[in-house]
Amino acid sequence: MSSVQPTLKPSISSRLRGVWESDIAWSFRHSPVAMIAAFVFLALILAALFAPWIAPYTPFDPASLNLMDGFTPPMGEGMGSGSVYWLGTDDQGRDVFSTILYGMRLSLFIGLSAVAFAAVLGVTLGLIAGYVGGWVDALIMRVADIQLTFPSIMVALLIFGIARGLIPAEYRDQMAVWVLILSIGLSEWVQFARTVRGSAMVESKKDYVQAARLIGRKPRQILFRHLLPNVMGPVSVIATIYLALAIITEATLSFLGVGAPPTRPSLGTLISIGQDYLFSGEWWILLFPSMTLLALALSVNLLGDWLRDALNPKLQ
Amino acid sequence: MIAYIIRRVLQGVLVLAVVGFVAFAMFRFMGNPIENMLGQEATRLDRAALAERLGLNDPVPIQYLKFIGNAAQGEFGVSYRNGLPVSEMIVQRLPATLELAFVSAVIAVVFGIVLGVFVAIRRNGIVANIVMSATLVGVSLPTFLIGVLLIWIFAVELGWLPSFGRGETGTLFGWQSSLVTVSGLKSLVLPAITLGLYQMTLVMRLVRSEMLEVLRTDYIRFARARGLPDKTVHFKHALKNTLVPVITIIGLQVGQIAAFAIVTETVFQWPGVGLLFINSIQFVDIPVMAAYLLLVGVLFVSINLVVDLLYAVVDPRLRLQ
Amino acid sequence: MSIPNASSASATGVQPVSRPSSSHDEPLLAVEDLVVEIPTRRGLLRPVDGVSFELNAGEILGVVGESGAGKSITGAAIIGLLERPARIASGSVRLAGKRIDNLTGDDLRRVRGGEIGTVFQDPSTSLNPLQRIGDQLAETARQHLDISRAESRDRALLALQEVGIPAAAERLDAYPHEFSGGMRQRVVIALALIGEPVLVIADEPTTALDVSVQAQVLTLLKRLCLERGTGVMMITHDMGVIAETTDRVAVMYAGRVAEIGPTPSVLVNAAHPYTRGLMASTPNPASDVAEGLVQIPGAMPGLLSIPAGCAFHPRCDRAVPDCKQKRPPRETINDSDVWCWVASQPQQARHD
Amino acid sequence: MKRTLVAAAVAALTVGSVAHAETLRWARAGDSLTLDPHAQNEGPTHTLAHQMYEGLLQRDMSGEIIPALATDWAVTDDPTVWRFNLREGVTFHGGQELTADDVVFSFQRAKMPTSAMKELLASVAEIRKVDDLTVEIVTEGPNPLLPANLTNLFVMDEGWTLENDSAEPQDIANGGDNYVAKNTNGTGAFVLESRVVDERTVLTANPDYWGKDDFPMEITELVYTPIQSAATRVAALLSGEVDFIQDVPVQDLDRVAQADGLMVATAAQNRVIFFGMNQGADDLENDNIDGENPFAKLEVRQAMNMAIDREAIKRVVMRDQSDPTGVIMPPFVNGWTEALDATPEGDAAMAKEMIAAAGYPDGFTIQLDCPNDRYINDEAICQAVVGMLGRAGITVNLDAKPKAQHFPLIQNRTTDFYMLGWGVPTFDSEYVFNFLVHSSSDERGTWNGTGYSNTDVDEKIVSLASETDADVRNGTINEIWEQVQSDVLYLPVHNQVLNWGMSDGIDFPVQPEDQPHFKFLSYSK
Repeated sequence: MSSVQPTLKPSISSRLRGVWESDIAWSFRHSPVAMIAAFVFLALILAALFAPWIAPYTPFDPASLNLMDGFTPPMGEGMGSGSVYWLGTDDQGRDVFSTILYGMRLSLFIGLSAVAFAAVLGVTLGLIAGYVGGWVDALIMRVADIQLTFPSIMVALLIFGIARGLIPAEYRDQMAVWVLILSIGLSEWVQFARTVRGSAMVESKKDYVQAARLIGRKPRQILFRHLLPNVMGPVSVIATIYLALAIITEATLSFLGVGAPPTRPSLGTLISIGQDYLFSGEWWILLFPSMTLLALALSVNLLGDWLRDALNPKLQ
Repeated sequence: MIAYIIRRVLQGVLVLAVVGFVAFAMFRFMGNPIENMLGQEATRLDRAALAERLGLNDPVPIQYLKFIGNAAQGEFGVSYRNGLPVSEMIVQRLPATLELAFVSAVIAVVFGIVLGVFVAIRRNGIVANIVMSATLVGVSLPTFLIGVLLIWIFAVELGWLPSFGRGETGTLFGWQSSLVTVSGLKSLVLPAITLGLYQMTLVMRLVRSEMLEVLRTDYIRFARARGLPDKTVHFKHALKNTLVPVITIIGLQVGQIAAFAIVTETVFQWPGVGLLFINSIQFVDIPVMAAYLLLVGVLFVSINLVVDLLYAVVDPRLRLQ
Repeated sequence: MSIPNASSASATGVQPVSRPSSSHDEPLLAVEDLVVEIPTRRGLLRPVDGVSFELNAGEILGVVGESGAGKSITGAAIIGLLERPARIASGSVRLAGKRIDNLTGDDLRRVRGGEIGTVFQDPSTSLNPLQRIGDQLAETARQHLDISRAESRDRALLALQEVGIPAAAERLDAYPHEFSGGMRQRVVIALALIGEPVLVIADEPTTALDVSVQAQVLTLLKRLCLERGTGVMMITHDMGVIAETTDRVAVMYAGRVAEIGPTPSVLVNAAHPYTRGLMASTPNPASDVAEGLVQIPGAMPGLLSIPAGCAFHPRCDRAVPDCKQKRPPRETINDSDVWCWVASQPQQARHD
Repeated sequence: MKRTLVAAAVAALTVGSVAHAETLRWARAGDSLTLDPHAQNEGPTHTLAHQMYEGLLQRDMSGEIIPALATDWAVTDDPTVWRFNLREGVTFHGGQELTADDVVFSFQRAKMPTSAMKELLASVAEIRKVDDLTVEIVTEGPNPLLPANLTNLFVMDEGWTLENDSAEPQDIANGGDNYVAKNTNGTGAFVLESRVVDERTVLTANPDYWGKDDFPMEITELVYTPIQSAATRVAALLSGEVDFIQDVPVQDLDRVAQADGLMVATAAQNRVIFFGMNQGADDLENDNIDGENPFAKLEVRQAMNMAIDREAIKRVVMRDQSDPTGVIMPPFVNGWTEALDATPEGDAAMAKEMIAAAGYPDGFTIQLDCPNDRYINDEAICQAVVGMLGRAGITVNLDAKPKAQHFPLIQNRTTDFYMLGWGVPTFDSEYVFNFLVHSSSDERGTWNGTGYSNTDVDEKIVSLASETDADVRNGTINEIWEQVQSDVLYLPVHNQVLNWGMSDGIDFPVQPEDQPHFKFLSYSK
């Protein structure tokens, strides 16, 4: 786990960083899988980012929907409005293509924010645990153990249940997204903390950190200037893999009824809506969002795989 | 060692107490069981009376303490949903879940390790790359979708396997098991795959990366330099050295299996405790929810302990601590 | 650290049939023009480039050089332990006249451990941490000697006794982490020798050890090999080890052999300018005075930037124009083989 | 392809083996909560109980009241006394003879505090035995609707119940696990063979059933399995693992109907779906208008009623499986007229104008509380309505949640705008008025979350209970409805349609209360 960490010394890191980065670039250029995955991921990100400009309809505005257009097959004309829908419409007459774009935007936002939250929390706690040691370390790691034994879905269900009770009804629609971020993030920070702690423990024994301590650098400076750059490699690998996991977890939570609100469906909500129509012949409601989720998660996972191998000097 | 175990058990009890309290704090936000327990004709007075009798008007800490006090005596109350003793319901449902979890864990571990070793040894091989990518599909789709798709293909379209339930059960070591009948085994296939797929991928990828690490170590080079055959080097020396992290993950994943069993059991109508839990959430069946969470907590704590003890079995360096 | 005579006699007494017969004109190990290449994205690296040397039965050959000079890779190439994508591009390695550089499968495994034993640098990482050392020894013995499980256990005990592990019988069941560094390296040596090899490649066998036990381990290795007539290729960067242990020494620079010859003559009367520089920068083991140490200017080139001609010429104060263009030929000076354009000429001031 | 052949073979087999040794595998979403016939007042529990237990009367497959344990009944000269003559020669599954004592005992048990059925007997003052086969029920004041309240009141054997310490209904609030919650001894057409809660219940035909010549009684074994997930339930039917399912998702009806060997039976359900608006409050909790309540304005309510396009909901959300309505009662109910049922024409533009005219030219924002696990496509209906109201200028935030969280909002009057469904077990308007129209109080109006309170209407509602003249009573009912409609008390959407999916060759009409009585089932082909 800790061995993915690149053996770089800050003293020469600036010199090596250029080389190192070009190594990554080289490895990237020579991995067709990584290139395809990156292309797909980038395309999806851009599509999500520019959804309002790309999407022909505005699926999150209920007033703009024509219910009579519901269940229009791909390339079909809606019965109500006569509009043509490339990928068909769902049960509410929402354009599936537009909804996928907006839903993916939501899923990505939730996924990225959750991972960012988990990473910041995990890295900070991990650095502190590894650097300070002693009872602080013991406390943090014990909490991490407890957290780790609780499956993410359970954590999310618990947080969701509590948030539901605490948040005034009028904010719930918007809060659902933040609650999802919080609950997924909280269930994922441990892996970051453990990895970073391991590296921090090793690094903090090293001469340059001892030297920094001797010349009177503050612990915070040492933590963030010296230790942090050394753990960015493994952290970025974990982050990629957890991004995919976060998006899937969000989908599962939607299935369990605690996901994004139905009027603003995420990719996961769309899929759990779509699975109702698996037997009934409206395959497009399930197929297209599922394919999009698959493409998204697969490309992120493949990138994570590649990054893990590329960042591991021992495996080159 | 005994002192260590006792300390861990005490820590576990503390964890359970905290989890229990959080859960109880949450129950009140999950809805009101009264609506489900009384018919639509019930008057407001009936509702108030029942709430009072159930102790729902007590403050959360009081409800919690009552629960803990009873639980300590092995008394978990009766289900709000069907009036059956909770302990009886859980005992009746547990074999189904344990069996499902066990079979999927076996699938995950066996296939995960075998495939993991394979893709590590043939790191750049075409087959290994295909295996790596194909299994990624398994973790790129949510569990419920995989379950529904499996039902669609293997139950509805092909008609090979049952879509729900446990099939016939027979008695195995004193509990009702699906492992001893043909229809039971057939019923296990789809849910076990659904539940085990994700864990298998995880184990496989972990074994792979650990194997790659271990295969680069000096002692593996030294083993090769001593002329030991590849089979001995890979399986006796390398694989065993990957086991510590693998055991960790498998131990932690047991919790995930328990959680995902909720989803899988819902999709396949598998009559286990996960389905019971979902039913109790919908019904706000507080005694069952509380007992289930406690059970899951006990499970996690014991698994953690077992994992820690297993480390010592696998790795002599950890025995001293 | 006394070793029972009887046991050592019985250990060396058994000679497997497959043991190569070493005739007097055939050296035990003959490396001929060995080239190791590593294809990388920045071009083809040659960490070993045309290395030739010979090692006779019972002889201890030192291989010395700075890190990156290609010593360890040469050792790894001999036992076929190069890590991909490194590969032997050309040249040959012969053990008792038989080519071993192109072996695969069972043939290769028979050579590894059975004919060539290996001692790695760091005993703390060389041993499988999860296996009892008795099992590691017995497993290796069974691999190379046609013996039963019970016999292999006896062999393991014997091997441990030979390398001077106290209370060897009890320690068979110990795990590596229960040994100190020096003791571990003794176990590694026992492992290297248990297959009764004719040659041991010892890659920096003492570098990772405490100074206090370095000499003991070295003495042990030397004595055991002498007793059995096992040849040793001693890879090290420590001139002290060379001086104390080896019969002959090969000096490597940038993947090539610069000079090879009897240890005393190389130490005292080096012919190659690099060897001279190396000697001058090393404290004389005979005197405690660190005076007169001279650094060679510059640093050994990286594998990507090895200059044409003699690789040492940019740092050589005696370089002549030929040095920059042509690889120097082998030349015999005194008892040594030297690869240098100028070594045979009387030393003079650098001109140009 | 293969499956089709198998299905065909199965169908052929079904046809071949006529009426004997028929096993019917039956699945629905939930299990019965208890076997104690008086402990729960809930659909699936009653459905299972009806197979094994019987009341004095029952509803047949079309919803008509027919004799069961009572052969005939009538009000005596005293309008508060009903007399029931019991069927002769009826025995319980355990062999005990049915007597008037059993009936008296059962009714008293159903009136106990821990009984869930006691509200249905609230008007019953006394039940007494006249002779072994005659009982009389005395009501507090005349109660013309009494028989309708008795169809789900099951009769137990007194001796057996007392022997097994189950004199009182199972009391969940008090650790109540009793013998009769797990065992049965009824007079019904089926006998309990085995039961694993939430998993599998097996019943076999009762060979001594009194009505075995009166009903088809073609099923010999009935296997009941709850399957919660709708997709899995449909899959089980499609793959031939079950023969009969309730709660077929509307989108899968076509697939089931077109599948070889399967068919769908449909009937209007006794349940109406509607929206309630809190028009009584001075100000709403979750709106953007301060100091006043837009729902209090009749024009707003009228506009909203007009904004809902019921036809579109029927066509798309309900796949034609609904019956749009303009009144909050199903057509079976006494008091229903076609005029009341007429739906307003959906017209978003007009609605928008009316809302502007009511003082909200920019519309307003409100929150809609909606259950997501209670009614057919409840959340989807709410979503559709959000869009429709949006076009009329009302921005609606949808908060969909499980029923356990939704219904307390209505009970506690903490919702501004909510969805509710209502069934009328008595098939009479009074039941609707009592719960949904009368001012909210401890006794009445328990489900009236609108804050609507009209003293005149309240008085009329109370008068219905004791009015014995049917014409006068019906006149009052009509007056109340007129008032409710002109006040736009609720926004009715539709009556639900029930769908049962089953193997071909089963002749089994859909029962409007979703209560299959399997003794009526026959194999037609």
